[in-house]
Amino acid sequence: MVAIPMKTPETARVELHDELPSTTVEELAPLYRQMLAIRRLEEASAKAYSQGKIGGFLHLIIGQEAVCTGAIAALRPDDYVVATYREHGHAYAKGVPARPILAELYGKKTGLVRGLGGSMHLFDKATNFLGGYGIVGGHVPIAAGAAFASKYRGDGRVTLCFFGEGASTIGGFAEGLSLAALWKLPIVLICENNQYSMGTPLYRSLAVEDVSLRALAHGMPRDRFDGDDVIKVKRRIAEAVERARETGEPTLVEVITYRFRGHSMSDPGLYRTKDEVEEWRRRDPLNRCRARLVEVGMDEAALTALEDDVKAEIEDAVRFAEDSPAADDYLSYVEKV
Amino acid sequence: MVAIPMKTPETARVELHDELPSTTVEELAPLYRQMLAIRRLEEASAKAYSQGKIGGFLHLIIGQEAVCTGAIAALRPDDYVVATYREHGHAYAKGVPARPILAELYGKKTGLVRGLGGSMHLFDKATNFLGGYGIVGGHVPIAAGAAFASKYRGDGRVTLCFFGEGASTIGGFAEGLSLAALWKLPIVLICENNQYSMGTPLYRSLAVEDVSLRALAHGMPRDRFDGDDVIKVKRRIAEAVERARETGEPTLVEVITYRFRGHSMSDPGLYRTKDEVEEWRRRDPLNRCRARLVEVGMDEAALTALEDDVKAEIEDAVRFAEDSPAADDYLSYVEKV
Amino acid sequence: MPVISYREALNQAMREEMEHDPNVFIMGEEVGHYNGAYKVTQGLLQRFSERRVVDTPIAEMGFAGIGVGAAMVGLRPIIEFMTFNFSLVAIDQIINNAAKIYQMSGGQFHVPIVFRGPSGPAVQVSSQHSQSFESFYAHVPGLKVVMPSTAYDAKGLLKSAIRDDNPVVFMEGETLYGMTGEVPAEEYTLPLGKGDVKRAGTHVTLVAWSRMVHTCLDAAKVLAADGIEAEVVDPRTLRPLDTELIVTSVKKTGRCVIVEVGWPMAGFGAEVAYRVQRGCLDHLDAPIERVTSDDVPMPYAKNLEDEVQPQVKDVVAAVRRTLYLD
Amino acid sequence: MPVISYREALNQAMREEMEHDPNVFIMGEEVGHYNGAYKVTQGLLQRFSERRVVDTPIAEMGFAGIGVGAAMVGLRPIIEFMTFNFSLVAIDQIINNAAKIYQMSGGQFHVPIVFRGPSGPAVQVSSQHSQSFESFYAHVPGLKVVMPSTAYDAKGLLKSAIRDDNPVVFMEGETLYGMTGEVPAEEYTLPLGKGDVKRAGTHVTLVAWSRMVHTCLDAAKVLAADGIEAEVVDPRTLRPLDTELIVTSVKKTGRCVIVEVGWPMAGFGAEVAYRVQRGCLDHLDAPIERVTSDDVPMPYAKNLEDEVQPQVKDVVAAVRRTLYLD
Ligand SMILES: Cc1ncc(C[n+]2csc(CCOP(=O)(O)OP(=O)(O)O)c2C)c(N)n1
Ligand SMILES: Cc1ncc(C[n+]2csc(CCOP(=O)(O)OP(=O)(O)O)c2C)c(N)n1
Ligand SMILES: [Mg+2]
Ligand SMILES: [Mg+2]
Repeated sequence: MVAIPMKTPETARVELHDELPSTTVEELAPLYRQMLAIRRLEEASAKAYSQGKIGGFLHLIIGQEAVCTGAIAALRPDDYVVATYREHGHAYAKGVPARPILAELYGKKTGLVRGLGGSMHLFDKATNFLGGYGIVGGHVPIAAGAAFASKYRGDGRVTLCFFGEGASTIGGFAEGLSLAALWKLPIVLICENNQYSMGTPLYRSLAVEDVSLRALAHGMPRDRFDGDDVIKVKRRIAEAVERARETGEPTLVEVITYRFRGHSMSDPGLYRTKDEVEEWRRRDPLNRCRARLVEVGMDEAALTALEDDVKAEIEDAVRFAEDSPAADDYLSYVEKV
Repeated sequence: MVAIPMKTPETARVELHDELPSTTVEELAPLYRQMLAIRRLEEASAKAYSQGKIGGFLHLIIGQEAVCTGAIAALRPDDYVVATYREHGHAYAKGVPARPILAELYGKKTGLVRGLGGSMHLFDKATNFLGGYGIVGGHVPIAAGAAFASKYRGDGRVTLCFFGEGASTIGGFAEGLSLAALWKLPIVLICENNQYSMGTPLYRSLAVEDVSLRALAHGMPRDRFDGDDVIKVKRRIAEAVERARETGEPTLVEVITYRFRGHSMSDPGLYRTKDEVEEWRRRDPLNRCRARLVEVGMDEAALTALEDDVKAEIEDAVRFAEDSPAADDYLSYVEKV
Repeated sequence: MPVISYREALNQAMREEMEHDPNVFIMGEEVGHYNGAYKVTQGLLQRFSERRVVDTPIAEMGFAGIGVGAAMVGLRPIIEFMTFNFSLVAIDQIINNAAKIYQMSGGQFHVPIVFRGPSGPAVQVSSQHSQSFESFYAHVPGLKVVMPSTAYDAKGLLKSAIRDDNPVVFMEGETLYGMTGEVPAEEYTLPLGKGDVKRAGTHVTLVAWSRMVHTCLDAAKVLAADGIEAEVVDPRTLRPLDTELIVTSVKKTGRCVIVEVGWPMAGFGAEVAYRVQRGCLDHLDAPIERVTSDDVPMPYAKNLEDEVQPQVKDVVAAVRRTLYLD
Repeated sequence: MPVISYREALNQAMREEMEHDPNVFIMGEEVGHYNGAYKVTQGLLQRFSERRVVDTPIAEMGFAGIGVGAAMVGLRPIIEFMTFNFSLVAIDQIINNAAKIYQMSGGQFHVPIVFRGPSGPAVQVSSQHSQSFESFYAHVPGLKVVMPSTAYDAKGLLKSAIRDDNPVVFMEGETLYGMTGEVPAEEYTLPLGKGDVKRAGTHVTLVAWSRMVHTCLDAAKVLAADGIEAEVVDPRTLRPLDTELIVTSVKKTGRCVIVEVGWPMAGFGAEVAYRVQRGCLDHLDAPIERVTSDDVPMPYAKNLEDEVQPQVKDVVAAVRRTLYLD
């Protein structure tokens, strides 16, 4: 009989531990500022939504800020980011200012995509933010495509692709993952496992509640950790980013997190107990980050100054959005045929 | 910190070994007869194709007969089988006579599906053969659906779903697998790994050349073995079928095999060396089966009688197909709107 | 007669059919524990249990295909797409399997399945979530396509769709769920393939389905103020299409305006126009007009979104053009 | 002028564009080592290496999406579908991403991509492999749809498609690959959106694209024997459609027959018919006729397959009906 050769997948490091990486004020303060700005930006959006100034679907990431902030902090400016419809934070962390984000949500001419995309479809060429997408899983191949282009050109860029754990059951994700592994594309696939896909907890979606296991069949490195500490996220994603940059190898990373709000503004979130939500609120990554900052030596005055600065930035963005003229052009940006 | 519960997938038994299960003439002779009939049926089709009597795509399974024959031998008549476009053997093994199969290939009125489906789309309600499908991977959810119905009704049936290793990269397969695992559907997913998807060897399709690893992320039992010996196939599939019947648990099984011919009649198969093909021809499952039959005590006279019988059966089927009237109705079987 | 919402009418249809026939079940995202993203399946999980109201992961291709397989062996699945925008990832199952198996199998296997869910633009959900794919599904032999505009039609047609032995694509109006109407307390069904005159008139025929029926009825009121009586014909089922009803109306009025919320090019309205000119070219006193959305992906901003879609004023203007009034 | 096959013309177009522009690459199943399932990419792997001629696993959704992502950041992918039948599993990428990103991003990201491959029925490949989805793609704003009928058109249009900054769906005739025609040795391109009169005539306008152009030319010969001179108009690009060319012809002839190999209902021909009646209702001396395949999934048996599809005799009969000759 002919022997059939078998490869076995590398065993991946998967540990969930409490030990936090060390950091400094210099490293942490800007990340805290970003997380806080994202939080305030989304709170301002929520308010505007209840006032009827923002329409459609509005998916907030409140509670998950450490994931996009920490992950994107591991990137160079020329690296690419691809995200879902829950992407205000990702755009902001990639460098998009609050003004055009909020103006977009208001459907204004000054919006990031001129009022054409709204909350779900932020795009910014200047910061290499390749967009927010509304079809679950459909953006994973697109992200793999950006990484393919980097490999094609040898430009040394890395692509981060964010998606929810709910996306792990759809074909688009499976195909994107499989092709990234086969062709060794410089991409990090980041599952933001906020434990719910709309009203569905993961155990009703996947036979085994560990999305990172999907990497096994592809011999792909994987990682899995909780996403409460922004520095931890940054460090762990940085490992994957470096691997992608140096060796071209992709990584599947699962970050456990939690959204404090409903799926979108129209979801009351009745499928979760108050206790559960409360418990996670006690772990609020923003509070932890602030406490950490104090620990590593930032004084209250500096913190207050930073917080005031954020407040002013978001208030300014709100004013900008309110005062901007309505979007007035939907024909210039689609090719006429 | 809240501990995040992790399940680890069951470790699956994966061994490739030479030791053959014992058998008897009573068990093996009918399986040899089936394999031989499938071989002769396909040879007759190939001949008719070269004579222009059969058109379109004709995908032969010659060399792989032990897989469908052995696997389907593990079933009860009321169990379901779902297959691809390379499915003449599966239909025959499930009990469909040679006459309507061949008449279908000829596009005759007496064909299994009245000349409407051809080689790729055999269906037979009487034997619970749920069809041959042409879109790679698209039939995997359909098979899961038949299994879903069995679970819904509690009818104790099991569904076998056959597909090629080339299908393991497409979304339809990933979704079907994932849902079967989640809902514990009584199905056995059988990957006939004939090592090529058209002209593409598996190493150019999958990062890790072991399709059965896909089961890991789903905590699904898996198996993987070579498919030369029909009794071995029967035993190993029987294990999975029993598990499905008793516990409702699905299994992913990969059977290593080889097609002697090109992908279809129009493929010269230039992507394989003569040596490679020759080596596999030496392992011809049909010859092995015959040798095994002699070993367990069938005498030459009985074998010759059996072989003559098969010859007569296929000759009769060819005559039937040739003599049958052309298909003449394409309107009665599609709903008019 | 009780007045209920379109949503409730659909809910009643499913509930009644599930009571009648133990083979009917519902499958889709959030249909059970969440009671439906648009609450159309409200209460059905409690009534029928997880066995018959099946919450799925996000895997449209997978669960649409599971529906097809289950239907082949005798169940009668109702597959809910959270919206028909997401049916694109499952369209291969609908077109290559559901629609073809009856014929491919030489008439051996029926596929009694309903694919249903909201369709068409909602409000400010932008381009990936505001699409009308009826012309895709109506193109495909082996499918039926139903698009009810009222609660009464919705209930009667959904019950017929569930009882049909072949696949039905049942597209609900995402913005009609809250609309109310009279629905008999007694059981009834409506035949697939039969249209309905929603308003009688003599000067022009308006053909529209789903939400656009209401836009046309509003336009008819505006026109009536100027003495123009529009007849509003709602085919209700696009495939098969009740061509006779439409042609009869146009023969009477001599003018035809077709109103649809989808894109203009190769929209279903083109097929209606073709059939009208085939059926009564000599009766046409003006070219057939179509009012459609603009030929763009849907923008997000509310003002632009309104500009893109057919409004009452657009219908009125089109009618006046066919009457050579402006 | 050299006479080459439609296949070779396509091959030349890709080869030349790949020589011109290092950002152009080809991706698809069996396009490289196998030289293409239909040999359209013959020799390109040897010429351009695995970096630019990329064999894929069976994962249309995945590699179509990879093409879109690569195009967003400046590459110019040519994505080959082995046949357009398999584009259904990738259609979400084409419609929800490729077609929309330019607009969704407020004009920031172009998606210069070509999706190409054979389309339409081949011979006896049965219902899942014999489909014509041009009306689907032509429906969608943000896409262009090209369907050349000759080697000359194929080369010139494919080169333009590759150079276009927005997504183009380029549907080749599965049964035209072997057909030969004159193709200049010098480089040329043809503009997208411009049709071509393939035969001049005065009594009736035949509108057809892809293989049906040849069926119409054959029918025109038969008709000419009876003194009927048919003008054969080939739009070549369905979206944007050269309406003016078609309408001008019908204004001259007063009669119009549209011939397509796809299914009748909501086929692209309905859109053509709508535009013709809008553009020249007063010039029409007879209702517009359409000749299409029958409204069924394609049967396998050769005799039935022929019966289902438009034949020369069907076109002749339709023309004679518009001339009130029978
Ligand atoms: C293909 C598809 N199916 C369904 C939906 C509707 N939908 C939008 S978001 C969502 C849940 C996604 O959950 P997850 O991936 O966990 O991301 P999260 O919202 O938690 O960030 C669903 C079902 C969709 N947008 N696309
Ligand atoms: C979605 C889809 N893409 C492409 C094809 C064309 N195609 C038909 S068979 C085949 C190869 C399949 O290989 P495998 O799954 O290994 O099965 P095998 O033919 O070896 O039995 C391909 C690419 C198809 N039928 N469907
Ligand atoms: Mg989630
Ligand atoms: Mg294979």
